[in-house]
Amino acid sequence: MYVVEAENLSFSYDGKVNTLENVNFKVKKGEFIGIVGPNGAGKTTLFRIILGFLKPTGGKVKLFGTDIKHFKEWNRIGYVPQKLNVEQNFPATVRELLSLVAGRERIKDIADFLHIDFYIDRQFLKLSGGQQQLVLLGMAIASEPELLLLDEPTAGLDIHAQMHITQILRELSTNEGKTVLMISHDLGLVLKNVDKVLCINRSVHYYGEPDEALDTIEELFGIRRGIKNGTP
Amino acid sequence: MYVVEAENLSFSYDGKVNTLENVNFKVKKGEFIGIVGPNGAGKTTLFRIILGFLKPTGGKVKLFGTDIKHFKEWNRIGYVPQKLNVEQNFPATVRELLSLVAGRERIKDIADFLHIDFYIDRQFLKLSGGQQQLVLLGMAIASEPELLLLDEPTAGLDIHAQMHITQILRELSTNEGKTVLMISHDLGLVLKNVDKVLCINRSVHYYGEPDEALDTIEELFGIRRGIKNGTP
Amino acid sequence: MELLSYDFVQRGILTGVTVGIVSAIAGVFLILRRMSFLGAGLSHAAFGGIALSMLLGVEPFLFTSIFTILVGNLVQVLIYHRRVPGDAAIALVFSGGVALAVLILGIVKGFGEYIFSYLFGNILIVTREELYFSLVSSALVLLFFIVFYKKLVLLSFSEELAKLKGVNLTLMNHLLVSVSSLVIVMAIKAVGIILASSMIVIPALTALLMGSSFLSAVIVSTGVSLVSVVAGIALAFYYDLPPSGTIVGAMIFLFGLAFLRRAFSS
Amino acid sequence: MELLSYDFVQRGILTGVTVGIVSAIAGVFLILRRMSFLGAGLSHAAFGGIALSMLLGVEPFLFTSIFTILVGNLVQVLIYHRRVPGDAAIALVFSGGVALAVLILGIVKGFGEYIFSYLFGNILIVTREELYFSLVSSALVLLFFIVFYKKLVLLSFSEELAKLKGVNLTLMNHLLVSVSSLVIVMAIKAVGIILASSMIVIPALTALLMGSSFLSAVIVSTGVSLVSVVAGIALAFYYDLPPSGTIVGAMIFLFGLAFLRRAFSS
Amino acid sequence: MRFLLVLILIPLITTAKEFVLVSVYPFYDVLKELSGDRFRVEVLIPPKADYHLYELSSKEIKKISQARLVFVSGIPLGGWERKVEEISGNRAFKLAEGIELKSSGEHGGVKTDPHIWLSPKRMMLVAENAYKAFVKLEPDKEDIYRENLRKVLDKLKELDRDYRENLKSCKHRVIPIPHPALGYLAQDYGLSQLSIGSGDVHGDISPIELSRFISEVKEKGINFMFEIYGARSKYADVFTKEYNLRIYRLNVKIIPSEHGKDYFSIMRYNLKVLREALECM
Ligand SMILES: Nc1ncnc2c1ncn2[C@@H]1O[C@H](COP(=O)(O)OP(=O)(O)OP(=O)(O)O)[C@@H](O)[C@H]1O
Ligand SMILES: Nc1ncnc2c1ncn2[C@@H]1O[C@H](COP(=O)(O)OP(=O)(O)OP(=O)(O)O)[C@@H](O)[C@H]1O
Ligand SMILES: [Mg+2]
Ligand SMILES: [Mg+2]
Ligand SMILES: [Zn+2]
Repeated sequence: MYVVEAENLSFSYDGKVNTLENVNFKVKKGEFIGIVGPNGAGKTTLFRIILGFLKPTGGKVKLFGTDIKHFKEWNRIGYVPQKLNVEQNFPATVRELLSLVAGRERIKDIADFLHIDFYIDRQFLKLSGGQQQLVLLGMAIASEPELLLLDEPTAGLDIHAQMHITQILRELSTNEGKTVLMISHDLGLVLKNVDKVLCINRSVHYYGEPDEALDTIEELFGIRRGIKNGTP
Repeated sequence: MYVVEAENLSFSYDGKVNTLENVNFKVKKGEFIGIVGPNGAGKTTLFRIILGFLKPTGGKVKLFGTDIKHFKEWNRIGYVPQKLNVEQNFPATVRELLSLVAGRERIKDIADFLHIDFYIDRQFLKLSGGQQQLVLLGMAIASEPELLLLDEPTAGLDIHAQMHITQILRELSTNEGKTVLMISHDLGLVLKNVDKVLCINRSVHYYGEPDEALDTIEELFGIRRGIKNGTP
Repeated sequence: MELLSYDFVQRGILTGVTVGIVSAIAGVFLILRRMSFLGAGLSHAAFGGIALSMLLGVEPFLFTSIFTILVGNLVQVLIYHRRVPGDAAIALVFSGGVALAVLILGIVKGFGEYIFSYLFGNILIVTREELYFSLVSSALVLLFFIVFYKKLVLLSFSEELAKLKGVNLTLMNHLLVSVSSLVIVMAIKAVGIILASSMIVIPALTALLMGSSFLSAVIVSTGVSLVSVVAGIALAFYYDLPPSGTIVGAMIFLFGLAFLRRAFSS
Repeated sequence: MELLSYDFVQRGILTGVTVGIVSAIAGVFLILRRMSFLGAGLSHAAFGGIALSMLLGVEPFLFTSIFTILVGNLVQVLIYHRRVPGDAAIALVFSGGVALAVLILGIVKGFGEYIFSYLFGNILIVTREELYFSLVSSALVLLFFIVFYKKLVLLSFSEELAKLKGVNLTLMNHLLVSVSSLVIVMAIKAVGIILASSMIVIPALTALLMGSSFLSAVIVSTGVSLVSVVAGIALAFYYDLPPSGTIVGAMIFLFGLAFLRRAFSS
Repeated sequence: MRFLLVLILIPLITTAKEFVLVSVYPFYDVLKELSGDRFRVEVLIPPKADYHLYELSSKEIKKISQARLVFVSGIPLGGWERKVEEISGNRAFKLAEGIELKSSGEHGGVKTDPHIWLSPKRMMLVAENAYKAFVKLEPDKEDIYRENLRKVLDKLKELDRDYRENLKSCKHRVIPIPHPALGYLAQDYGLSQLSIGSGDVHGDISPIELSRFISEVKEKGINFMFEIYGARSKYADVFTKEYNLRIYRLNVKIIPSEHGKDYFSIMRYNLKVLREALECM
């Protein structure tokens, strides 16, 4: 059984241009997948379909073997969005946020783990961009989900934190059997750490080992200017 | 005359902990400065002080030789913020946004230049994260400002766009004498392209040539966990 | 204060306090769900409900409660299922309710009912049934907020994340607006249609200015509301002023204090 | 349509059309400046102004205009200089205005009947002076929007970026609220206090549902408003209904159409 | 049959454009008698309408502009009556002109009590005023109007006499009513009104007036209270239960109903209710 399966998946925002077309891939339990592709390739869109926020216009997606149309156990999934609009004046502290999804012990662990312990009692909205990003990651993994979808989780993080996070994800996948899908523009980081690379630009251009990905990726970003009339 | 000068600059959000302390640096016309530092170091805060959105609690900042208290010619400065909250349903297209700050000819140039021409008539809010980032950069440079402040302008951009943008900034600074301050966590990108690196973590840890910056930077990010009781 | 010895006045104060508590709590969540004006919207929509109840000749209080809950859920359907921006959906029922009332008043010219007395509440005259209604409703509302506290906080942080943490968005959103609608109907009872939204929004805003955590915001909001209701009623008696005006006046005063405190501290 | 031959009715229609245009334009900017409810806030604040003018025994229309403009600028000061969230500032003047009115009604007993006529304006009865006031104000408002169009769009996109493009934030913000306050006062004349905000917000919301660019949103908003005012008045004549109700009803109907159109297209 | 129909229709057709308007129903019957068959009398707003808070519709505005004369209370009853005066310009006529008025409630206030029609005595003055207006409109028909006035005054005098005699010896002399509508009636017939003056319809209630109302009701050992027919009121609900007050409903707005079809019969019905409540002999 696969954790995520996309079969002939298509999607269009406006009913005219296809943002995603005929996307097929399967992810096994415990795999760490890096998703790359140029800006506007449809990566975020893909995540939002998997999470049920957008409905596919064609094909289907299965989570843990169940078609997302019928999928209910959303708490098996952790998610870090690319962008989060929190209402100004939202008063909760980091600790309060974590306590929504985890018990006291687990909060302590997470905080130590992600090095967010020294601002855990400050309000979320008063943190710097990178600090917020770490807290979101903390919330995503706090409830120990089996599948993690991370949309550019290291964007805005300093190098130390980037490496640290990537390492954590690597360990979660190898040691604890969590399945991780991570979108990133940091090719170095991706190619060095993931099990498989999914190159997307409207459709899947490459899906496999990182070693052989480089050619496709270069081609992909190289041809980017050529597809003026397409979606991206 | 310097384009940006910070003298003994300090800042505190809550009147207790200093987020910035005793920051001193000077930027000459035409220089391309990379600003690095761990998450929560105060980089964004520094920009917001320079732009007059926050008032320094100590010391002073001069822009083009004028104390920011009296500075008025804000249109000499271009800015790309780290985060931008645009009201949902904001209907303007990319072209409309650019036309607010540039004439028809200039819009065409910018669009070609930044490769945003093929979505120039779409609504800003319906673009992907990276596409929006490029448009913001376009708006920042469209009115040909003399000083550019860019807060992680390449975060969320694909590698192609990242390289492209950095190259553009390099050229703006070298050929057109624009002064550029760019915050980034991408050390490789920074060290390779800028004239000077400003390492910040509450105060200035290093300010000078990129070649010699690496030691300080590594130290800086290494000691990060040690300053628990400080601001960051 | 001989007045305090009257049953219906005692009932009024009790109603005020109860409504104060639940509206203060509901307010915090509504503001953070970007529905600050849901109170204003629903109370004005309730105006349409009252007019309708008179047109149909049914009991206004019960009918308006049901009507308001339905309208609240309509707002939610528009926002959540139809992706109409929150502001828009609220402005719509606000206008729609009033327009309905105006049209009904225009069609059935003067059915002699003093519909306007609903515009300004009358907390001093509360029947036993109304008090029981308020107490029972408030207990239910309070229970809702206690039981679902965590889910509601998560929801105010981010709907998307809440969904992934197993919160049933549809259910929770509809429960929240239903509960808020009930609170609104009670607030209308206390301070009238055009001031009902104040009870929801002003204490919560004060709390959001001061609160250093979510829980503290909820507590401060409740405190501000309670103090205002009691002080407002006392003022009204002492200076012979309309209680709805003094209660809301007290709330605004406390907001002013919180605001000055913040302005001076930074 | 014999009625059309009466002076005051002609003046009413002219007023309606003028107010329709300017409120539709102001609405787009207010919504995008996150002040959708400024209309509701200011019109309810104006209620306090009207009560005050009666207490002081001065001419209500002029006094209320000045009062509302002052309150609008107060909102702006709170939001911009004091960093109070927009919603909060607006909710505050909303509540404050009504509370003021209620208290004045309580102190000087017996104003009720005069004040109530402001709650639901009457566009069919417009004096010559009022018409001139509306025409001149509308011309000024229109001029403002035309001259500062680009700056206003930039401001709605991002205040920070606007500042850097040389927009004088303080000036522009204060001008915008002043102009909006003027529009509100005119809208109160047309459809009354509790429906004034609808004229500002509903056409603009409709336009934002449909517009594919900023300019098209402004144009659609104006169009929706014009059609609604004319159709509303016609309906009111034909079925003998209150024009305020039919005008706002028509606006809501058009919003519904736009909404259905979008719902079916995607 | 057909002949009858024509008979009924003829006056309607011939006088279709010739009519005078009165702002509210209570003055209608008196004006009708005065005008005789000279003019049709029409009432501007519906009898059940809340005349303190009303807005004019387009049809009503049209009517105003067509009427020969527009009678308003001139007090006014509500803000809308001012507008009626404005629109009708020199065709407007104030029925309360020259009649001594008092303020609403027993404890002062800025508002003038408009409920003059509830005292037959003042209604006679209203009739005389209206007579002047008709004469001014048609000086050559003065004779007819004088005759009409005499007839209507006779009827009003009889009503006045009934009120005086029937209210002469009653057990109670206090008339408690939350909305102060009976001020003129009380003044003119030796009773005293007890009300909550400002409260009720026009906004939130005054705590002191409320407590004064209740304590006086208690003090005086009154076990009844008046309310307005056709209007819902919380006071009735609360006070009946709380103090076992009996509620009597007076037809204050003179709404044609089972109480009667015209001013005179409705006023007699009101008298009957008053007698019953006040326990008059
Ligand atoms: N709400 C929307 N309505 C219409 N089109 C949209 C919307 N959101 C995104 N798009 C378009 O769909 C395409 C894919 O967008 P998506 O956000 O999935 O890209 P992405 O791969 O995540 O890019 P990035 O790396 O820049 O985040 C882009 O062309 C974008 O402009
Ligand atoms: N509005 C605020 N109120 C209080 N503290 C704040 C606020 N904004 C930021 N801070 C704190 O000030 C410090 C500096 O924040 P700043 O945003 O300048 O960091 P940064 O260097 O830009 O970090 P990043 O790389 O994560 O964007 C951080 O510790 C942050 O938590
Ligand atoms: Mg993306
Ligand atoms: Mg930053
Ligand atoms: Zn009355």
